[in-house]
Amino acid sequence: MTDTSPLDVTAVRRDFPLLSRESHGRRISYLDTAASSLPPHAVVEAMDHYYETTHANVHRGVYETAEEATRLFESARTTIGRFLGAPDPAREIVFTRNTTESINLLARTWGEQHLGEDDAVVLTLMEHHANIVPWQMLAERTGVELRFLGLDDQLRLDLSNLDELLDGAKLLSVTAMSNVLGTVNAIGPLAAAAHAAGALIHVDGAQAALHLPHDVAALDIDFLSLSGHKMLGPTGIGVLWGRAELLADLPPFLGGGGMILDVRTDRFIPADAPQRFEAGTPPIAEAVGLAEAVRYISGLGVETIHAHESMLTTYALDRLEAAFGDGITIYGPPAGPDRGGVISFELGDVHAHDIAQILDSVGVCVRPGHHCAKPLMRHLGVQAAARASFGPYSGHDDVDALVAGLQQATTVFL
Amino acid sequence: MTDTSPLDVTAVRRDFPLLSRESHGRRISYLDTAASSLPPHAVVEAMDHYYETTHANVHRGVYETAEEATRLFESARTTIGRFLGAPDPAREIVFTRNTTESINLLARTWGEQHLGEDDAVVLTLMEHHANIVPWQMLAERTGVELRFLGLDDQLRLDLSNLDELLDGAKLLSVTAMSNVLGTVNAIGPLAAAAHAAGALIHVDGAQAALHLPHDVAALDIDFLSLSGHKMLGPTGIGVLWGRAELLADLPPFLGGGGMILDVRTDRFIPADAPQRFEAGTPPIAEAVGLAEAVRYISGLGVETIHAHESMLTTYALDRLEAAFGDGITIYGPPAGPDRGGVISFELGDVHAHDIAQILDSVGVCVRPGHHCAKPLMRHLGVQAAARASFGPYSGHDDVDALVAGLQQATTVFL
Amino acid sequence: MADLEELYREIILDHYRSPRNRGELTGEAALRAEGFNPLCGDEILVTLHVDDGTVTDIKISGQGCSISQSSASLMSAAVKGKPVAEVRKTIETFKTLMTVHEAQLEDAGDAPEPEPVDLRTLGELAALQGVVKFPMRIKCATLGWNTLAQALDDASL
Amino acid sequence: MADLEELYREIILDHYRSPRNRGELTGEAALRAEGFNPLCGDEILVTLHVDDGTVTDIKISGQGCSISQSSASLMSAAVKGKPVAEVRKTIETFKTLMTVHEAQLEDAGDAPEPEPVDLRTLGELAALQGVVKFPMRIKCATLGWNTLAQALDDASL
Ligand SMILES: Cc1ncc(COP(=O)(O)O)c(C=O)c1O
Ligand SMILES: Cc1ncc(COP(=O)(O)O)c(C=O)c1O
Repeated sequence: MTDTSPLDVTAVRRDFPLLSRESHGRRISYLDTAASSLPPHAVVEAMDHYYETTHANVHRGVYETAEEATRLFESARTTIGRFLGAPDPAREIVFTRNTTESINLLARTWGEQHLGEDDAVVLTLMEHHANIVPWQMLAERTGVELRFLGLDDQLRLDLSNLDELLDGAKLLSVTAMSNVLGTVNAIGPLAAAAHAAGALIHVDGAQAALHLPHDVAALDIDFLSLSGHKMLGPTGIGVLWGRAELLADLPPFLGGGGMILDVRTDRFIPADAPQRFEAGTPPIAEAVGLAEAVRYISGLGVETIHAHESMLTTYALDRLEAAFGDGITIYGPPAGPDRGGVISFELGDVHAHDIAQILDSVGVCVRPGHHCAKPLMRHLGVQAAARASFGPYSGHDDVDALVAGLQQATTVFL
Repeated sequence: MTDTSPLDVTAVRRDFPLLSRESHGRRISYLDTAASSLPPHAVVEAMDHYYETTHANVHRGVYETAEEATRLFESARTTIGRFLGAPDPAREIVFTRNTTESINLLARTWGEQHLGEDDAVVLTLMEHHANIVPWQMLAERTGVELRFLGLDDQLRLDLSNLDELLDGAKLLSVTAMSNVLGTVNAIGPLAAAAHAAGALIHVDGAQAALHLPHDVAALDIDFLSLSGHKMLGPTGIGVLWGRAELLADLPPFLGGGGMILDVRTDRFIPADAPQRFEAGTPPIAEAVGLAEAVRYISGLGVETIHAHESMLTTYALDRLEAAFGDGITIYGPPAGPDRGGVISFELGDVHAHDIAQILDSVGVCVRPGHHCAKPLMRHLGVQAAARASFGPYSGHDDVDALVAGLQQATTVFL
Repeated sequence: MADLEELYREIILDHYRSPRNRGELTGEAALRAEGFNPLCGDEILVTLHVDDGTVTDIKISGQGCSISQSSASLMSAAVKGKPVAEVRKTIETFKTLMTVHEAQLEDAGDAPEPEPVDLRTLGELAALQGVVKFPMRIKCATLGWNTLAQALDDASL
Repeated sequence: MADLEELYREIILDHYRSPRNRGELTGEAALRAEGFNPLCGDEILVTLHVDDGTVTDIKISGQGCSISQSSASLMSAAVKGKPVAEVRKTIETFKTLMTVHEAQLEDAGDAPEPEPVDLRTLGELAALQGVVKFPMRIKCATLGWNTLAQALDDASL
């Protein structure tokens, strides 16, 4: 019944202190990785070590700890860039607060520079609000048209009118993986289509970063956004990767120290990328933590994590189907390589909020709601869904606890 | 010689692990608090505890850890708000990345809404780039005029033409303490003058937060910006405080999850303040750490820290004067209650960079350069100055090490 | 699990399964307000008739969890036929019951405690007191109430 | 302290105290470029005359630390009177010496090592090799060189 996984989940779990806590007297089943992943001890320790032996503001100090802090911060850029397959990390990795800020940065700089009334941006119906609202705000300012790629009945992107939508568009901005459906989008072909139409492509990698191999060069994409806290890293840090020649041409985003070459009372001269986009003291400890997270992920192997989660997803879909049959509605494509470890569902008349509450009482952590994807929810005709999502520390026992908890929920609401 | 301090520095130092490391075989003398303060162990531990027992994304989960995380995050808002004397922390404290982002937020929202070609913003010649460049960027977009309050010959604000500059201005944006001169500005009277002229006042509190008592209500100010890493807290977090009724009227800053009430493909409805300004997953662990930093500061007492640093500043000014006489030029007002613990200087022909390098070799950490205040540096006619700055963990021995190191620098460059 | 049973009392499940006063009053005379819980997506529409200072009819529509739905249903039953002044008081009483604990959510705990609520004045509504042990659900429970207050405010009642 | 003595060699201090080729060449024929180190505020102005493919004169002005000033002074002495092609080569050699270590600053260390530089080809410039132990100072040492390269680039030389 429990297929052998390529990951030794018991060993992996030992690296995640939070998993040894109890909740309501039960072992915790953390099934909310799509909202935020847990950090392994090594990540927390790397930040502690930084704070307690090295902390200093970067870039301007010549004393020993300031030099070390700068080296750690800049080598985090390299480590993360390499992880993403970036050709030139030192010039291409911009540190932000989160994916949301990365996309706002892109919309405010590249968007304001290139997109006017006669232009269009293509999004999809499965985007997170982070990849919708910044473009709507841009549209309010510049009049750029927003177009939405639809979904087919297996809840994959409907590519039948892609070329039509791309006609006259300057950007395709699409998630690598849906945080509601688990749908994994084939980025390579989308990038090729965008480029063929003369558009650039931005990939929202927030949801995919921990689970799917990335190689920005091989995928031939132009921009990529990430959040540290969704890839075993700390809160307070995100990444915007952009091709060096594209970043080099962008105007500044926020103004302040660190992003300038010179300031006079009547003007300023901005610095080069990526510093141009990093105004003020950056998230230094967080960069150190994120680099450690990336090393941890690489240690397990992204492919291995993906294989593990695929297997778990198949197991979960089977068990839910077997236990609830027509009583459960699961939103997303069938199990398979383009199905990530995110399972959103409705269970009969039990509202998602109540499901989550009842699961909580048995130590199972799932998230109810619209998952910041209201246009998708409207498309699905659901107001709120419960969502279970996996990480490398998730196991068959978590799925079993989920199913048992749901059985209990149906009895409360019989 | 060593006046008795209200702080037991030896005991305080025990709380700061970094101070027990050596640098080049010497005890470290950390004199760069104005760039970034060190975090006490309690701050690091609070974040560790959060990550290892409680971490979850906030606001949307109903399971136990998500509830706890939300409570910790929101109670951090309250703790920080109370520390600042904010009447309504839950609605008035916006979490940002740093002071720089706070000021950009203000310029982008309040500034774009209220400031046009016929309006003016009053800054001062002692501002940090963080309080200049965002206004220059706004001026580029809206044509608002920027005016600069000058300095008198003791390097305090020259208030003789304040009313003239405020005439027709809508905002006075001023630092509570100069990060170069140590000048402490009397905010109360500035706020009164701004309000009398029909302008609002924003205070850049980055430099003052750790050292000077704040009470936004008593000072009667409108907006205040802070950075966590300059007040014994973590990197990656800052605060914008604004009066509730002012924040309530502002348009959104960045778009994404968490800052909306509803999103459709063709429009979105923003949430209320402060959530409206917090797009995406916020710096959760950092908020927890910053709340702990604020508790630590309150434990020592801001007044006590200020008294300690004042005493140390007087001692340092005396010793530097005695050791180098005319050979040293110190930029800033004489010792006194409006002189904070920041000492910038030039030492004969020895360039600031060389001074810092030589001090490093004896474990003394100072910062050379323009300190992100180029308009001020031009006014002073200096290209780079060395800066020593104090925190609650700084002691007479640090000043002694500084003076000894400087003596050595003069022999190298004899 | 004991807390959970406190939350999902039979009377709450009953109002969830068979909501009272379900529907929408239309026409010029109807007061209306819409409420939203952005965190979970709950939506509610409260419509009511006020004649001679009395809530003569009230209808609830929208979607939401058992707590928001049953709380709105219980509310509709509690206020129908009551004078506006009394309705206002009930709203206040109910919100006080909830706010005590909402305040705890945002606070380290040194704020002054509000007056305790006499549960006997609440009738069936007292069934909702189990919610206070679940701070994240308080916004569910108060959604209908805030929306009703909004409708009255908009009509300056 | 041993490292520090390596950094502040006598020859460096000498060029700092008495910079060679100090000043500014004016007039149409002069090539010029300005350099900046945003981190510490160092500024440099390099002006030069190139006649018949040879750097016939060069002057340096600006402000900066002992390393940026002495490096520019040493550079001016090293390139004056030399053919542009040779100057280009010296610039490359010097930058390679520095970049080895600049790369270490940005890197975990698994990048390919550049070719080692034969110090004997550098003459007096070799005095600057102590800088490489101080990664934050490398940008000081290369400022003048990058600015000279910029001036040549701008003139397509
Ligand atoms: C007075 C003042 N304002 C603003 C800042 C900017 O702070 P941050 O880099 O944390 O945004 C600083 C820090 O150097 C400062 O001293
Ligand atoms: C696909 C996707 N994009 C963007 C985001 C936003 O991430 P953050 O809140 O870290 O900015 C999320 C997180 O929920 C997501 O799942």
